[in-house]
Amino acid sequence: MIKRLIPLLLVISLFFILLKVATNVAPNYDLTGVAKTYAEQGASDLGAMNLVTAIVVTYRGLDTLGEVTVLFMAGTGIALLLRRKKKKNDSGIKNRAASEILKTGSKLLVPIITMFGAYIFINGHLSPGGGFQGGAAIASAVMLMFLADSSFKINHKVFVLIESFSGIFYVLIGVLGLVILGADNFLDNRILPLGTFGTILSAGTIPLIYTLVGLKVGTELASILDNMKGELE
Amino acid sequence: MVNPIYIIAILLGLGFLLPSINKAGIKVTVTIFFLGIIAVTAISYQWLSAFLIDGQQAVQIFTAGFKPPMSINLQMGLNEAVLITLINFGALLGAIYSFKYFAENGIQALVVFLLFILGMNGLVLTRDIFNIFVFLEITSIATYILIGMDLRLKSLSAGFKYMIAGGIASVFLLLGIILIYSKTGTLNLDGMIAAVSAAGSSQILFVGVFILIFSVVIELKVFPANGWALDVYEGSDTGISAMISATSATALLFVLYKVLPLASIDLTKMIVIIGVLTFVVSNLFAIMQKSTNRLLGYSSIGQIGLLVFVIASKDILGDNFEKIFFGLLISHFLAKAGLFWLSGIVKAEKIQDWVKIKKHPILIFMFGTFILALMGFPPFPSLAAKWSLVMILAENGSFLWISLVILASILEVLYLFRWFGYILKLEDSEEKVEKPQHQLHPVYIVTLLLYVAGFYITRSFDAGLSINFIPLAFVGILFLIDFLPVYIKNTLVMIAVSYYGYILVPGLDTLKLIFALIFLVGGILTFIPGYSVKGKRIGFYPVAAMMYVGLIGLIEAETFFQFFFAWEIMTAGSYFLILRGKRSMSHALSYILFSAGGAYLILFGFALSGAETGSILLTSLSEVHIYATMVFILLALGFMTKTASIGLHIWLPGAHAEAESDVSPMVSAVLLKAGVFGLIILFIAMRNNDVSNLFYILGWVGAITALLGNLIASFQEDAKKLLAYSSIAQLGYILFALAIMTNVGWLAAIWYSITHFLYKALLFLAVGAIVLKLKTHKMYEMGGLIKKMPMSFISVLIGIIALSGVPPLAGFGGKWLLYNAFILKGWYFQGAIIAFSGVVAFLYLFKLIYSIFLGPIKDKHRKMTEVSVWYLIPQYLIIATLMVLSSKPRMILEKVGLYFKEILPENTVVWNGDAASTFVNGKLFGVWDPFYIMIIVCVMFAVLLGFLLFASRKATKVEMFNIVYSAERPESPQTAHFSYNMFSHYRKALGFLVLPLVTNFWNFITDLFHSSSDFFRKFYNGNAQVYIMHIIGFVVFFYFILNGGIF
Amino acid sequence: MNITTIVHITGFALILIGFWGMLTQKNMIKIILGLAIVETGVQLVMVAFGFIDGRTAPILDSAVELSKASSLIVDPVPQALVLTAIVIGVAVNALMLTFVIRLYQQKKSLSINDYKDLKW
Amino acid sequence: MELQQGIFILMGLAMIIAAVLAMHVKDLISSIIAVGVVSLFASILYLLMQAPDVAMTEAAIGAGLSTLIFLYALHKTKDVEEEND
Repeated sequence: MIKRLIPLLLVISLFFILLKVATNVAPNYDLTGVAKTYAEQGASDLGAMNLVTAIVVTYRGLDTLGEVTVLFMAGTGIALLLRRKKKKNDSGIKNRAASEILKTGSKLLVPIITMFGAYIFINGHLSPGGGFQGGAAIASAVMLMFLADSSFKINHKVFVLIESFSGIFYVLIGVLGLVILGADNFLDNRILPLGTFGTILSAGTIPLIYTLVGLKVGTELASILDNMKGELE
Repeated sequence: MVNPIYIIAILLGLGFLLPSINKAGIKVTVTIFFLGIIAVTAISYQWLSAFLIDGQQAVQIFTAGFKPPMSINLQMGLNEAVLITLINFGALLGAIYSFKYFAENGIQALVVFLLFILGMNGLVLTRDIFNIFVFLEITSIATYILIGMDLRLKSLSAGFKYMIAGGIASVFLLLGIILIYSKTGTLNLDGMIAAVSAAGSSQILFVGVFILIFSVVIELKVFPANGWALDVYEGSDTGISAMISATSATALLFVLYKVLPLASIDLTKMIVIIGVLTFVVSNLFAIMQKSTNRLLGYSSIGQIGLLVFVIASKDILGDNFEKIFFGLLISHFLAKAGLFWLSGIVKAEKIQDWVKIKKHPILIFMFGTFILALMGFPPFPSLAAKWSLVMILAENGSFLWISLVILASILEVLYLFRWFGYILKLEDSEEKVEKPQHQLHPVYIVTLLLYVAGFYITRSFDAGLSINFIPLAFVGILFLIDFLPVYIKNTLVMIAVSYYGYILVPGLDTLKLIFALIFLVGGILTFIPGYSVKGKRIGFYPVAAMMYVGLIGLIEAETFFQFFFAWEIMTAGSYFLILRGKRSMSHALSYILFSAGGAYLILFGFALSGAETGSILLTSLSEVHIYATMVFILLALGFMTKTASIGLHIWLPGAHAEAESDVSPMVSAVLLKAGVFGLIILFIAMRNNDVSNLFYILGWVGAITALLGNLIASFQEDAKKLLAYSSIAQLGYILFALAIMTNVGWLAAIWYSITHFLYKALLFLAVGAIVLKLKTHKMYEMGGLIKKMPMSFISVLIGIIALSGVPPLAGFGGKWLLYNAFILKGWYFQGAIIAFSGVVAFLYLFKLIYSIFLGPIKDKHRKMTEVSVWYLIPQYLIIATLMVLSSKPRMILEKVGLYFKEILPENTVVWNGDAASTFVNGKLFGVWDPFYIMIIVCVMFAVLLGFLLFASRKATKVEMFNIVYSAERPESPQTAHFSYNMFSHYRKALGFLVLPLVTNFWNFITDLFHSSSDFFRKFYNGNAQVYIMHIIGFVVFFYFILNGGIF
Repeated sequence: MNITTIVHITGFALILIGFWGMLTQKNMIKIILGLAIVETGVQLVMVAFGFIDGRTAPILDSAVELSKASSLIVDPVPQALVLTAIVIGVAVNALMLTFVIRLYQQKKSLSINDYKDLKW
Repeated sequence: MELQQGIFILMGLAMIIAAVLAMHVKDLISSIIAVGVVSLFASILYLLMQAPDVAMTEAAIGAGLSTLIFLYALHKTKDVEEEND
């Protein structure tokens, strides 16, 4: 019982801390601070309809670059920690073959989901969603392939190349801002024309970056899944 | 200037690139990897030099073309430049060191390491709170992977614990960020700080700031929420531990520095407490630690605790903050990285196993450098930093913090020097140390950097009155030429000491001249026996020279800082010197503990004085009034640890007795005078303060020291211990004489200082040489050596005559002056004790000469010959000096008397020819004419000796076998020796006085620390879940304290 | 009760439940699950801080008049932050799980009590 | 307005119950699913709180991928035993 008592005490103490927050929060009625600036200027500054995207990709682009890095590094780390035996034949004999329906269904679905993912990240500046959500959709397409065909293997070389180059291009686009616009313009989306507000080819580099992010996140998540699924060394 | 954004771009770009160019071959990838790190190091260095040399102003770098708060901004100022240069260069060295570890784990390891560097650079540069979160995650995740990637159970479980702790810290951080954002509407740190301080009291902000700061504090691995961190240090590959301890801790400390302005005063105070607590507790727990890497972990956490304390005290430290912070940080950074790397090279799991580097002087040298740098010995940056820290804390009256910092520092000294002792003194191990070059190079570089940084940072603290670094450079050269044979180095050292004396002496006043001569002449005399040593005597000359450099530095010092600097150099040098003895491990440790303790007391005393008068000159001690008593007690205690007054003496006998034969005179005849010198400076400065009661007490302490020292000396069976206790007693006389505070008293003290130097050097040289020859310290294993070693006999004879204070030799003059002094002062009781202890001294002096030289000779010593001529030369030089001084003391004493006349006009000595006289109220009180005494005594001696020889011409020799045991063999052979337990009957009468009360007291203290360390560290029970409890408990506990209750 | 508070309470409850799980469950996977719940709770709280009742998502489509945007939309900043936090959280959890997998491989146990080799 | 609050409270309660279940059921698979459910509800709450971007992310990554990764990990810590005997 004593073993439960300390955790209980700690959780109760935490409860009081959080209670203090809960009882003191007044609901917002207006935008303040930087949010207000974003709401007022975001559209004209960056030409993105989706303000969250504008913030994520441009205003706080450095964060997103970091976020991509985190995911990339987690993928690298997982691959490193779960490195597999090279010799063992991963024929997947043990696994049951998936049902015919699933196979056919996935063959149909995979391209659609992939397309959907691509749609999400290309339209990131116009509608909800973006690189991460689109990437996740692509990864789920890959996941479906795993389910449908247990012997399915992702082509690591291609994946690594996509991952690498989307990342490098992302950094390069950022650096282009420095080169073209000046020292304070890392990741500035305005190195491309902002275009017509509300169209696909608008908001400068945002669609481009989100496409790169989408590809990168998609391949990374897929690799993580693949590594988690694979056999251990 | 290259935009710092490129640091991020280069590291990230290369990180993304490396996996895809796997095909190009390992060489290409590795080249790119290193080029990348070199490039970012170069960029950061370019900024650093711009700030330092070209006076560049701090710049803000915005991203995305918008100004904050809309976008994230980076800041590049001097602090940032220093830190990222340090981090990137450290990471470069770390990459070289860990290269093999990375290579085993493939290209991904290189990628992760690049991103690890990226994370740390980002943490330092960014000025956006959420960006800090992102970079923190990058750094942490990279660290997790680097820890776990070798797949050992240890590293995996350590990594897992780290991840849990990191996970909790990051949810707290997020919560904190959003709470503050909700009230301030910005994520930009500067905007946030401005808004928070403008916002007034808000419950949400209160909780938000608290949680935010505590999440950073948890990441900094403070006590008690740091069990996981210790496991990480222990379980990880050493290369990675080095990076965690050095580079990422640096980045995290700077994060704390950046977010701390958000905190309220109370919260800041709390961080101060947590920092100090961490420093103390980690060092306490470390003293029972045997596992190398865990010990280093404790030490790291302790150091980080100290740095947290410094950061949180920023407002108090004011302008000196940067110097203190960087001084401590750079020392910790370089030394800890070096130690972890060394640990990886040595591959010794337990600290005792480090003995295998015994045969590798370079490794020992580097190890010594690192631990000295950690503890804040000169010439390393930490010394100046700690110094300044204590000075400023004293100004603010934060005495509790000073005491705790000092306590923790002493604990640090305990375990680090004990470790060092193990290396040099434990049984040799058969194991060999492989020395992989690529791993050693980084260690060489950090060693070198420590000295360079030490030079510049110390210089920056001591601007104007610059410390004389030339002698120290000479010590450095001695280390470099240590491969030369002894006679070259010996000659070189003697020339150097003489030359230095030649430069130094002309500018000195009488007092300094006397001590300079003791130190310099003592140096030359005690180096002469060195010629008798064959081979290289690795390590001897640099450390001996170091001690003398310190001693001379004391003479040269004009400010507190210079004095303390020299004092610490002397302490370190003498410690290494003492440690060279065969069985000196524990004695050297207790020596350094007392010395370090004493040094910290001196530091504390100086700090108090500086706090009151605002001056750092040694002479300003005279202006202290409010703190006078405290300052006096602290300084006197500090100096008395060196003079080994009773209660603080237990280090001395072992240290002096177990030292090498020619080291004993160095430490006994010469080194102890440093304490006397300090006391004199203190007494001169504070004579007019209201501390006369304290002088009275010190007089008693001196008298009792004299009595007990002599008594214990009489009961010794070990010849060198006997001399060592005798030194304690003699220093008791000096303390007593000084405390009298009259002109004649001080004459006595100076005279004792000079003559004790001479005869104790003489005796230690003579006895040391015999001990070396006979290979035993025990007097009952000697005897009858008069015929084998007549020259030594004469030395010892003269030595004991001089020491005993019988006419005509110098000791008599000392007694005459001393007796005059205490009688004139009216200290009859103490005087009686002094007089009585003079009588006691005869006991051991008699025993010394009798049991070594007289009586039957031991069978195995029949073929013994005279000791090495290199020991005899200094002895006879000393004898000659003694003779001259004994007959013509006026040469010195008159000048000394005049010099002190201004300071202490009371009871002066008047000289008339060679004769000295004292007066009371104009009436003649006592007269001493050494020259006539000398002549008379010599004549008497010649007559008596002639008569004795004549009378005993028919005496038979007593042989070993003249003693018959009637076929019985004595159980312990020593009982059969005539001088064994010679004074047992006196022991019955006075034995109660020599009960080891003091020893027991100090043993009790030691045990107390050890057992509490062992008991409380069980708190870290290795269970990750318990660590979670610690973390949450830590947060809620401090929250409720800050909040003043639950609601 | 307004919606912000409701979501806050939900979030805080999740945080407490998650911590409770982390403190009491011995299974390492469950501890990670606990952490995931805490993270979800924190993310909920974050988004709720940006929520303004009666306003629309921060997407400036035809439904939102550009000039009055600041009075029509909810705060986009917490949403952007949470977006990042979610991805990072999942990345960390995945990495933690790989540690657990590797630990399990060595000791054949998922109990956190079995990994106490390093201590004191 | 009452209705909206009711929905929020209901969702919140459901999440709390799912979370408690996740921590208290013995079976790890159910536990993982329960956490997935918490995430799923969270994503609905996000949607209701006018945060469609977050909602999508939470649904795809928090609820979907994350759950799957947990399941894979669980799978690994079960059948390794059989493989490496």
